[in-house]
Amino acid sequence: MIEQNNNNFEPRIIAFVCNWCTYAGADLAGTSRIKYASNVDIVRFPCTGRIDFMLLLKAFAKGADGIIVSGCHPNDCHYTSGNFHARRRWMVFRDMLNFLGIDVERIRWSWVSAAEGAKWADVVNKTVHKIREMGPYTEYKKAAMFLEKEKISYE
Amino acid sequence: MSKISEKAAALLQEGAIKMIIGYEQGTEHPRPIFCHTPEDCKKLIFNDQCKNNLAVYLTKKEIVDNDKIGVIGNFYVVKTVIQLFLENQIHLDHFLIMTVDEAGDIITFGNIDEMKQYVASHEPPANPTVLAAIEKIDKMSREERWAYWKTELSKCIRCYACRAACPLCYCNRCITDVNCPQWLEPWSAPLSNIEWQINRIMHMSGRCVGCGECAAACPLELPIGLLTKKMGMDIKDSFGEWKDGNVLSTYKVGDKENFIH
Amino acid sequence: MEKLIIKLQDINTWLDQIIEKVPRVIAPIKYGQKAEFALIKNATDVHYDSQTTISSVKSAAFPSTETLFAYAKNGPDTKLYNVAEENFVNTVIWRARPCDAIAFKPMTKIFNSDYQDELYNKRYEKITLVTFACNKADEFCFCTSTGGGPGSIENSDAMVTVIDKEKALVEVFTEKGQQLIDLAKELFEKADESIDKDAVLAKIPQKFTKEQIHDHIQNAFKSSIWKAQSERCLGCGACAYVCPVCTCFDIQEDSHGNQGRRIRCWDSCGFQLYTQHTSGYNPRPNQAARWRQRILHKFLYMPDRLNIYGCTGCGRCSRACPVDMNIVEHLTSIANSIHE
Amino acid sequence: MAGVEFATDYKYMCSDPGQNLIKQAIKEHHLDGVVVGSCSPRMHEMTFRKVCSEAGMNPYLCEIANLREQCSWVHEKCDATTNKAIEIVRGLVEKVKRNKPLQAIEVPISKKALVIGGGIAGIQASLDIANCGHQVILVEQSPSIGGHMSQLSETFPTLDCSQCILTPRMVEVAQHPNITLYTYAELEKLEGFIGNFKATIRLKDKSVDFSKCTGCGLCMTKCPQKKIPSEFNEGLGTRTAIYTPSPQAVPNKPVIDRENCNYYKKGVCKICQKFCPTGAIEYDKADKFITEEIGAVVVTTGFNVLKTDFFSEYGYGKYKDVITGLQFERLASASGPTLGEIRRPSDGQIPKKIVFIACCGSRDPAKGLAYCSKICCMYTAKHAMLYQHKVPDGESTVFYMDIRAGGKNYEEFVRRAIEEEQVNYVRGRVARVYEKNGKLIVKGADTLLNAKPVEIEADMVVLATASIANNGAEDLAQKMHISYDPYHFFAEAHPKLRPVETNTAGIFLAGACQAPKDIPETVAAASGAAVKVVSLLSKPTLVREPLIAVVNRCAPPQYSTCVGCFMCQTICPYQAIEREDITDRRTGQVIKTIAKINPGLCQGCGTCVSFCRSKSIDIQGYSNEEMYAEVSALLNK
Repeated sequence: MIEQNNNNFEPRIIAFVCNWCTYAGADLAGTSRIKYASNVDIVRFPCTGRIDFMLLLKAFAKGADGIIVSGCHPNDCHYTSGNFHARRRWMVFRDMLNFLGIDVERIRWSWVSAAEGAKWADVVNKTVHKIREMGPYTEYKKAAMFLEKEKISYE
Repeated sequence: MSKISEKAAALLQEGAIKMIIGYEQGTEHPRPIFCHTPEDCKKLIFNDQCKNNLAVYLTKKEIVDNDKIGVIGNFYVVKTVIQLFLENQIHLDHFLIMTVDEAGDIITFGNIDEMKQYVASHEPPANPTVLAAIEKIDKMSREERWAYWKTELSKCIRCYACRAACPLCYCNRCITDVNCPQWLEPWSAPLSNIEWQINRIMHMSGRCVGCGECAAACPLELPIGLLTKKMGMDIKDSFGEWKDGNVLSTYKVGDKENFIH
Repeated sequence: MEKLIIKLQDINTWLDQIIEKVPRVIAPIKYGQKAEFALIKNATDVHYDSQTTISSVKSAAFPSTETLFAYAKNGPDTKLYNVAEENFVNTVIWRARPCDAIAFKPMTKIFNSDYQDELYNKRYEKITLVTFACNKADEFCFCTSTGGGPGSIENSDAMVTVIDKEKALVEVFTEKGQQLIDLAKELFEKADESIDKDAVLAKIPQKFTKEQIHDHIQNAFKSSIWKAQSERCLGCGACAYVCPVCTCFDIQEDSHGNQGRRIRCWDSCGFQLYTQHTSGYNPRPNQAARWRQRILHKFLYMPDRLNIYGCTGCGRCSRACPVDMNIVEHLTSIANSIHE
Repeated sequence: MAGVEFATDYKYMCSDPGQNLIKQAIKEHHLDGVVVGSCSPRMHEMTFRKVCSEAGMNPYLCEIANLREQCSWVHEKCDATTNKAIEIVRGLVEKVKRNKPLQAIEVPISKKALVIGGGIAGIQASLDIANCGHQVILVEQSPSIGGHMSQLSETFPTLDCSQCILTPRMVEVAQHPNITLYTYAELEKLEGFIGNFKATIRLKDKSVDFSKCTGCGLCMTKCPQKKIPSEFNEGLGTRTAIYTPSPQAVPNKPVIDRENCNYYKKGVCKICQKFCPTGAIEYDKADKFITEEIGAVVVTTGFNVLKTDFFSEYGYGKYKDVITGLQFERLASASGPTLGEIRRPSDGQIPKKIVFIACCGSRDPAKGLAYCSKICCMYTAKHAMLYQHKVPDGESTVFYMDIRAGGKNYEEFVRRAIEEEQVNYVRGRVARVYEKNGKLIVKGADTLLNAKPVEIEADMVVLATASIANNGAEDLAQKMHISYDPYHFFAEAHPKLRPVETNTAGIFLAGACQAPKDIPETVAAASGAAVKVVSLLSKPTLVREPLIAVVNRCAPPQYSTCVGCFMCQTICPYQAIEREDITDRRTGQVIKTIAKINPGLCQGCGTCVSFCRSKSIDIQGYSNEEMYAEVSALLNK
C-alpha cells in the first residue's frame, strides 16, 4: 500500500537476513518486546553469502522503496566466510549500481548479531525514517513497467 | 609474403598444427581468419587495428577438437588465455599461443608463465576517450546518471553480441536463458536491458581482461564498454591489480566495509 | 501515378505539415557517426546525408517487444483482454529507402502465410511509406543483386528523388501517398516527362542474380561451404535484429501474481538455443547449420514456398556484424562456387 | 490466496490439539504444503515439520511464518501490522508452493567427545560421558585440571571443603580408561560439523617428559626462581619457575614456565635438569600439534573475576589489604599461603575488623557490567562466616545492595550468617576506600537509615568482584563458530529450552563460560551437556537436514549447465565441492568435468549458489525459485 504522496508515505522495505545472526537478532527483539516500525518484511536466508544480488533488484522492480541486507559480524559467520564473500560481492555491486544511477542509499547494509535485538530494531527504524525522508522509489519501478505503455482494453 | 604468413605456413606444413586462427583484412577493419592450408596463411596480417579477441573461439566445441590449434592474437588474446586456463576452460596443450611484436616477428609462448610475464609487461594504455566518458558520468548527479543509462540502454535490442564477442562469456547456459525463476525478462525493455548489463558486469567482475570487445560488438554502439572499464577500475581500487582474476571467489578479512553500519 | 516537383526548401514545410497531422512520423535521425530511425517532432530532426540506418524500420509494424494479450486470473476463471485499438496509430515512415519499402512485402506475406497476424496487419495498414531514392551507397549495399535498386518504387506510397540543388521529383503511387500530398498541395507542381530520374541514382554494381544463388544453394545442403563461411560467426543475433525481413519471434510470459501479459519479442535463428529441444537434442547443432539455415531460408525456402525473397540487399547485417560476416562476399562466393 | 485449500486458526498450534488440527487438515484436504503462522521457526519449525511427516506429508513442504517474534511482538496493534502478517504468510505460501519434498541425509559419527576446560564443569561432563562408554578428550590450558573450584576453601551452603569433594573427581578423570587428558594444551583449530569435527590441539611444551617424571618435586625445591606470584594462590603466595599449580595438582608433575625460567630467559641455569633423578627435563622442545576426529564438543572454559585494580574508588589495587573474594578463598583455604589463617597480605597480621563489599562491578552499567554475578551474595556470607569462625573476636561488616539467596538452603545460610554469626550487614553502596594512618577507611551510606553516611575503619577489605568471561573467550568462540553475548559469555541456542546447546549443532556449553553460575548449577549443566553428547554419540548414524547445495543435471549433450570453471571451489568454506567427470557410457571417454557437491561436507550456506554465474548450483530448501517467489509475493498485491 504505497502512498505516492510524500506526506503520510509509508515505505515498503524488504530485509534480506541470514538465519544465524540477524534473523535470530530479530527474534530476540521480539522476545524482548522491543517495538519497531512495521514497514519491513524479513526474508530468511541461510547466510548472507546466499543472498543473490538479483533478488535485491527484483525487490526494487516490484516496488520496494528500501532494502536492508544484514548478517553476522565479520569473523562470526556461522559458515566461517559466507559474509566475507558476500561483502566483496556487495562492494562491486554497490559501485556498479551507483555508476548506473541506481539509488544505493536505499540499501542499508548492516551486521546484526543474534545478541543485538536492540540494534536490529534501531537499524529498521533508522532505515524506515531515512526512506520516508527520501520518498518512494519510483524510477526503478517505472522502468520495470515498460510494457504498460501498451494499452489494454479492459472491457 | 610477411614473416607472419611464412611462420604460420611453416607451422601448418610441419603438420603439428592443424589450423591457425589469426587476423585478415576485412571489409572495413581486420577480422578473424581460420587458416587450414599454407595458402590461407597468405591472408594473415597483424597491426593495431586487429582488435577481435580471438580467444572467444577457443571454448567453442565445434572449432576446438583434439587437433592442435595455433593462435596469432593480440595482447588481450594472451591475457584471456591465461584467464580461461585458470577457469579450467582450455587445455593449453591443444593450443600454440602466439602474438606479434613491434618488429612484426612472432612471439611464441611455451607455457602459462611466459604468457603471464608478457601480460605483466605489455599492458596497453587505457583508452583516454573511455576514461573521459567515465569521468563525465561520475561527475553527473545520480538522477542524471540514471537518466543517461536508461536512455542509452533502452536502445538495446538484446542481440547479445556483447555476450557472443566476450571470450569469458562461455557458459553453455547464460542466466538470460534461465526461466525458473525468470531472473531477467528475455525481451528488450529498459529495465531488463539494464539488469542484463548489471549481470554481465557482475559476472565479469574480477575476470574481465578489458579487451573492450563487448562494446565493439554492439551494433548500436551502446557505451557498455564504460561499464566493464569502470568495474575494472573499481576492482583495482578495492582489491588491487588483476592477478589470477578470481576476485569475487576469494576475500580478505580486512576488506574495506565503509558502507556497512 | 502522378509525378510532381517540389522545391528542396519546401520539403521541410511539407514534412512539418505531415508531422502536424500524423500522430507518428518515423525518420532517420543522426546517431553518432551513423543514422537510426526514430520518432521525429520537427522536420529539421531528419538526417538526410547519411548511410543506411543501423536498424531497419520493421519495428514500425513488428515491434521488438509487443503485447499479444493480457490476462487476469480470478479464482478458478481466467479472463483475456485484447490490446487496445488506440495503440495502432497512423504512421508515416519518412525517408525510407527503396530497400526499406520493399522489405514490408515479404514481411506481410510471412505474417499472413497461413494465420492472419492481426497485430502486424493493424500496424502495417496504418503505415505510409515515403521513400527517397538513393543517390549514394556504400560497399555493403547490394540491392541490385536482389531484384531491387536505388530507385526501385516497389511498395512505396510515394517516392522523393532529389534531382538537383533546387528541386526534387515526387512520385505518388497510392491513395495513402496522395493524402500526404494533399496536406500541402500548394508546394507541388506537375513534373514534365523529361526529367531523368535514373541519372541521379547511386550506381550499385550487380554482383549476382537471385537465380544464381537459388540454383547454387538448392542442392548445397551438405556443402562444406557453410562451415567455411561460418567459422568466425559468433552466433549473436545482431544480423537478424537489424534485418528488415527477419521475422522470427519468441513468445514469453510477463506474469505478476494473478495477472499478466503474453509477450512477443524478436528472436534469431543464429542463437544456439533457438532450436534446442528440451530433450537436449539440437537439430542445428553448430553455427554452420545455423548459418546455412539463414541463407537457405532467405534465398531458397522463401522463394520456393511464399514466392518472396528474404533479402532486400540493404547490407545492414554485414555492417552490424562484429566479425564482418559480409553477406555480399559470402553470397558472391556461393554464386561462383561449383554445384555440390 | 491462490492455491490455499484450507485455512484455520487456533490459539496454541504447537499444543497437541493444535498439532492434530494440522494432521487432520493434511489428511482431509490432501495438502501438499503447510504454512504455520506462529512463533519463530527457530522455535518450532522442527515440531511442525515432524507433525507434517506424521500426517504423511514430506516435512520440508512445511514453512513457518514468523508472526510472533517478528510481527505481533514488535509492532503496535494496528492494520499495518495485520497487513504485514498477511504479507509474511503470502510470501511463504508462494515459497511453499515451490518447495520440493526432501529426504534427510545420513552421515557417520566419530564416536568421541572433546571437552574444552578442566574445571568442575569439564570434569563432570568428561566423567559422565566416559562412564557411558564413550571416548573423551579433555583439554586443559593450565598445567592442572581443577579450575577455580580447586582454589576454594569451603563451599556454601554446606561448608564442606572444596578440595575434599573435588580432588577425588580429578583423580578419577586422570585414571579413567575412556578419558584422554591433555593439560597445558589449547584448541588450535576446529573444522567440520556435528558428528564429524576435526579438532587440532596444541600441546604446549612442558619442558618435562612426563613419561620419565615421577613427580618427586625435587626440581621445584632446587629452582632458583622462587619469587614468582602463584596464580593458584591469586598472587598471595609464590611459586618456582618449574612448578605444579598446587600440591593437589592433577597430573602432579611440573612444567617449566618459560617466561620466568632463568634458562629460557638468559640461557644459563639448567639446575632442575642437573638435579632431576630421572632425566625428565628436556629444554627447547617445540609445541606439538595433534588432530582428533570427534563427534561432539563440550565447552567448559569457565570464568574469571575482576581484579581489584579495576576499581578506582577502592584504590586501583594499590592497597595490599584490599583483596578479591577469590584471594580471600586462598587465605581461608587450609592449603593456602597462610594455611587457612586469615592474615593481612601487607604485614601478616590477623585483621580484627574486616569489611566485605558485594556487587563490585556487577549490576553496575556505569562500569559496563549490567548483569548480576550471582555467586557473590552467597560467598560473601560464607566469607564473613568463615572469618567469624577463624577470628571469633573479629568484627565483620558486609555492604550489600540486596541479598540474592535463591537456591536450596541459601536463604537459611545467609540468615545464619546475620543472626547466629553476628555478621554486620549494612545495606548500601561503598563510595570510597582509602588509607588513613595504617587503617583502611570504608566510606559508604546506609540506605536503610535513609542514606545516613557510615564510615568504618577496617584492617582488611574484601571485594566481591564481578565474574567475567575469560579473556580469549571471543577468539575461542570464533574458532568454533558459536555465538557469544556482549560480555563475551557464550550464547545458548535458546535461553529456556536449549540452555546447554549452542547455535552450532554438536557444540554444547556447561558452567560459567555461559554466564555466572555456582557449583550445583555448573555440575547440573555439565551433566545435561553430557547427556546431549551421549545421546548424539549413541546414534548409529547422524541424520542431517538435507538443506544443501546441488549441481543441476540436464539432458545430454549438456549433462549439466555447469561449465566447470570451479571458481566455486575457492568459495566453499567446507571444501565440499569436488570434480566429477561425465564419461561416455560406451567409450568411457570424458565428455566434460563438472562440479559435484559432497552432501556429507556441505553445510548449506549457499554462498556458491549466488556466486554461480550460470545458476548451475541451487540449494535445497532455499532454492532460487523459492526465494524469488517469496520476495515477489511479499510485494505483489
